[in-house]
Amino acid sequence: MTATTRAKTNYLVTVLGGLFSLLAGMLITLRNLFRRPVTEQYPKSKPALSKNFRSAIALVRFEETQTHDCVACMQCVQICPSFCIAIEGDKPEGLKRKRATEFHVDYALCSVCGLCIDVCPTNTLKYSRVYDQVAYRRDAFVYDLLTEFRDAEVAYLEKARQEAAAKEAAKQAAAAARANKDTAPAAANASKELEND
Amino acid sequence: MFNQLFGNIWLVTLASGAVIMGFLTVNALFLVWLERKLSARFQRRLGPTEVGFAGTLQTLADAVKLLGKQLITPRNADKPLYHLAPVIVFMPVVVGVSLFPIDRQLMFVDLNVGLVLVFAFAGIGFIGIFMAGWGSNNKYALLGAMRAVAQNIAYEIPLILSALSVTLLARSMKLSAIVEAQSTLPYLLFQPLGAAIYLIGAVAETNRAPFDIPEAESELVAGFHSEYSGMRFAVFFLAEYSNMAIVSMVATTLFLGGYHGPWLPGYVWFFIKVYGLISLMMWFRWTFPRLRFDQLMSFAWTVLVPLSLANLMGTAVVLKVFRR
Amino acid sequence: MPTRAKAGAVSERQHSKLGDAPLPETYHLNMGPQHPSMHGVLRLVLHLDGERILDVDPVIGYAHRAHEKMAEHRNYLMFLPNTSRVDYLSGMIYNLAYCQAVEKMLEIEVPERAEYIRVICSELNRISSHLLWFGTFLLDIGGITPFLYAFDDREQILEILDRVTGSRLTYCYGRFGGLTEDVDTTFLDQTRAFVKRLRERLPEYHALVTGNVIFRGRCEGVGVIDQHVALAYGVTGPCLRAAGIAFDVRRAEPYGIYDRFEFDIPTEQSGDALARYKVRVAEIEQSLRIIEQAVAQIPDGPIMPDKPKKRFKPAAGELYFAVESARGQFGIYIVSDGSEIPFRIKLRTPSFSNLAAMPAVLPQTTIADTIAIVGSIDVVIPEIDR
Amino acid sequence: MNPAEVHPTAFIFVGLTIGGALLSVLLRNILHAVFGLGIALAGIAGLFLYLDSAFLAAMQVLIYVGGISVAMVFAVMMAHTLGRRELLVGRRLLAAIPALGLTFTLALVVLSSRFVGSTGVRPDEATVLRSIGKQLLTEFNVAFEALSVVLLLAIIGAIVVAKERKH
Amino acid sequence: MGLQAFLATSLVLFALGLYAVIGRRHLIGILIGVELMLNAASLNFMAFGRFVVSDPTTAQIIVLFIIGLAAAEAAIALSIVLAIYRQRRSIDVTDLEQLKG
Repeated sequence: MTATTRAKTNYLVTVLGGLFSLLAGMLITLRNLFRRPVTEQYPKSKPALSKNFRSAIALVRFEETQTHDCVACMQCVQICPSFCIAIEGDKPEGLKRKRATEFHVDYALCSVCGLCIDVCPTNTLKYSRVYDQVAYRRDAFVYDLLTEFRDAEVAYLEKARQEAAAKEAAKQAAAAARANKDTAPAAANASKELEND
Repeated sequence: MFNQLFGNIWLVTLASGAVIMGFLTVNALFLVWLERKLSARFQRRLGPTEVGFAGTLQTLADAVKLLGKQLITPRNADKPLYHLAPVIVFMPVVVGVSLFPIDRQLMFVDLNVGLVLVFAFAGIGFIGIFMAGWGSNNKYALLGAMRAVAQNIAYEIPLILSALSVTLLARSMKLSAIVEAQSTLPYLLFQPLGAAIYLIGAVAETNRAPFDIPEAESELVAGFHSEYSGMRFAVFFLAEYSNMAIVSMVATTLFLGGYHGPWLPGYVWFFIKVYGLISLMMWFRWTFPRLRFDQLMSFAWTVLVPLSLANLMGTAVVLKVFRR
Repeated sequence: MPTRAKAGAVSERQHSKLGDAPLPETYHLNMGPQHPSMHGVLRLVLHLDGERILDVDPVIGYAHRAHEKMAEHRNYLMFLPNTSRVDYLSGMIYNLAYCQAVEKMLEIEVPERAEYIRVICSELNRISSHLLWFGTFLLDIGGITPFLYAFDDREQILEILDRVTGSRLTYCYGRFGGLTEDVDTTFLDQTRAFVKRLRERLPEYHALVTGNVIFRGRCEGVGVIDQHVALAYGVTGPCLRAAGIAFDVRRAEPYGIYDRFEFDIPTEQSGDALARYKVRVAEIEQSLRIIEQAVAQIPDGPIMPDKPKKRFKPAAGELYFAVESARGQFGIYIVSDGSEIPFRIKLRTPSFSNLAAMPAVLPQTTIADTIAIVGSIDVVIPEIDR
Repeated sequence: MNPAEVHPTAFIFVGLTIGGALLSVLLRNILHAVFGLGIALAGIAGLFLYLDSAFLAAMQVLIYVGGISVAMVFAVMMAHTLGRRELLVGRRLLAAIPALGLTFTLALVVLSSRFVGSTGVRPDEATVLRSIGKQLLTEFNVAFEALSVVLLLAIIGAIVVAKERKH
Repeated sequence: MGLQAFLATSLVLFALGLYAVIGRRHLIGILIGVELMLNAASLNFMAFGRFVVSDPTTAQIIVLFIIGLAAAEAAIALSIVLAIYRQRRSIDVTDLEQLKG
């Protein structure tokens, strides 16, 4: 084969090979033309959020107390890399443990790293399922996490106070019993009944 | 012939001009919708679905939106050129459409040299593109314009050469005569190479992917129409889609037998063929990457021009030998 | 030569009369920071003669967020979410790399199961990064459809990872010593299904893109970063391997449990855009291999040590730890002064060095080539700016 | 219609031609001047239509408007000089005198001449086209071939002259 | 509209072309003038072919030749313009005095 004829065949091979590669590509797109679209029509069909979906944090509502268990230990506030949590806590009247009185999260700042959830000693933090929040103002993303707990919190505190009071009463009764050995069994029973409630 | 046309019925001519404008507008609206739908399906999406049935009115809504947009003129633009450019781009398209035999009796102007005139008017559009690029006083626009002109000069040659081999077969440059000559078999069967060259050249002439380098959005932002907004931009868009229709009409007339076809009326066949070709061009666009400028030029000069010349000469020789 | 001198004089006179800038033959073109194909906010100041590039000046810093400075003002744990935002396309790898660096510093033992999950997630993340690159690269050179196909596949990865980590892009999955969440059998099944699916899709990509004559024309011989240039500029990752140097941190200095898996380091010799493309696509296949092995071998067990360290004061000292990210060698250099807060964290990001090689390869190419070259190098601007 | 007359709408194109020519001669910006020339050439193409030759009109548009004007625009761009300076007054006068003189003289000639219109049956356009083709290859063959040689030489010459010398 | 009108048009065109050729200092401006003059001639030929002779073939062939020659002339002239510009950075005829002698 001479150089010129080889050049000619190479030219033809290039042109025809190129043409073939183009047709192969067109075949692929054609095949996809008849496949089902993969898009989700968002507002019409909402996505199923994954089980671990991370979003703004929320407080867990515990079964037995019907309220959260934030004790305002401030650990999450300290660990938050985005400084988006603001908590105020106070010892409610008649109680020894602190309770959160204000719990604000600025979701606009949050980076959903989950460190606050990791460090929470009472496991009262979880991810919420918010995924489509939009607003014109940034302060719309500042969530007050305690709003939905206000009523339950009052009830819980009332109950806790009673419990504490009863405990206190039982304690005093026990102390009295220790002082007065005769009445001891009755007082011990009374305190046990209270604890079982 | 032209005297009679203008002498007797020049009002009719104006009226048919209006008809053509109307057709082009509807055509562009339809084609934009078609392109969106087709591209979506090629990419396994749905495309527009909201406005009108299956999103058919989406482009109309977009056009209305464009009407309300601010018209921006760059401060240091060459104003006469900048403002004239959309008009110059669009004007030849209107004339171009009038030359095609849509059905046996349906044709606005039937000239003996219709084919030459089609290509002649196609050439004017590039001046408009150039004016747009130069007038915008924007480097991206200017680069786009330079590319457009160089590209169109390069691709016009194989385009015309492949069309010439058809005129050799039909022995006429009258578009109606060319169509009539294909009443039994379309010239596609006699001129497969010519048809292929024409198709490639046509895609390049309309600046469509993979030859869309004058407006390559990943390189030149939007090329020559970077600085146009609102309705001025819409006119460029209209011209682009109308140009697609025109080159498809030429291809239909030259290679696919125009309005000829069984059972259905002629104009239906004509439009089936035209829109089929346009869909093919859209298929190209949504499959291929873009060529580089120098590759584009060397492809024209080293592949298409020699091939089309060989095709033309081969056609002439064969005709000389086999047809007395 | 007297004639030439005279001609020069004419031109001098001409310009003083016209009041023009010096010869308007060449000009500058600002490509970016806002440009359709500059990834992120890269700005290239091109010095052009027509469409030919004479010189290029990459300008960076438009997405600077001071990650390294932030690290000096918070404790080690608080820097975790920053890591995945340095390179948001392979955030998992970065996030885990930081965890591994701190683990190495504190000598924390990571449970077996966590190590395997880390490998699976890192490799999935690498594939998703490469798929996104594949799509955008094709988009840069004009192919729109492959972009959407690649995104369809990438979506599968994001869904798998979202189910476990809860995020789609900026994962904060690693913790010092392990991970936040354990995986379940569904995750393993999904991963297996994905491996199978992508293996079926790759031939389609090859037919649509790799073989395409236009694509090859755009990439072949374009933007050659040869071995010398690559080594001189510290280019790593696929760009280096495309130049024929089989350097991969996973092999060179194995970290985690990468020494347990069989995989090849794909290399090409030509160092052009096509070679980089081929290397990346081959890496997708190798990552699939690794995932397959890891999914088959994954043991049961805990994913965190019994007592995870949350507050600690590492001993004063320094440490460099490198991993292979999707773009190349990602190194973390930590200096501790013995306090809770790192004295300095320096991130050695691959894109920075890879981009630095651009002025060496861009001159004498065209604008269209620039796009192909920048695309093929695969830079992530926030990673450069940090 | 009187065969010796064409429809008055032709004056539109006369206006276009003269207007375009004026623009191309008087505008200072050379690029605008080239576009003026384009208008004038398009106007002439229109006049050709009225003179019963759609073929030449098409050729005019194809070669002049689509080819030569574009090439000129390209040359202007590559040479980068838009001629911002005024024409010298002396030079203008110098130009106007012969131009006006010529116009005047020729106008006299035209007005004083009497042309005899043809009375025979005018061939239709298709026939003319056919005979153009025939005559180009018979009577005018030498000129035709010479023109093709000239064009070829022009192409080669243009390439040689315009080619950038690599230093 | 008759022959005289066409001749007048062509005359004006020719005069404008001449004015440009003499008056312009820009090489491309001069080329524009030449093109105008050539077109004036074409128009004349066409007008005579239409109104005076019975067979317009010859006139049209000559116009074809004019168009062809104009194309060749434009190609050469423009390449010369570019070559001159490359050498001298100017395409103003008054700057080209060195061409003398």
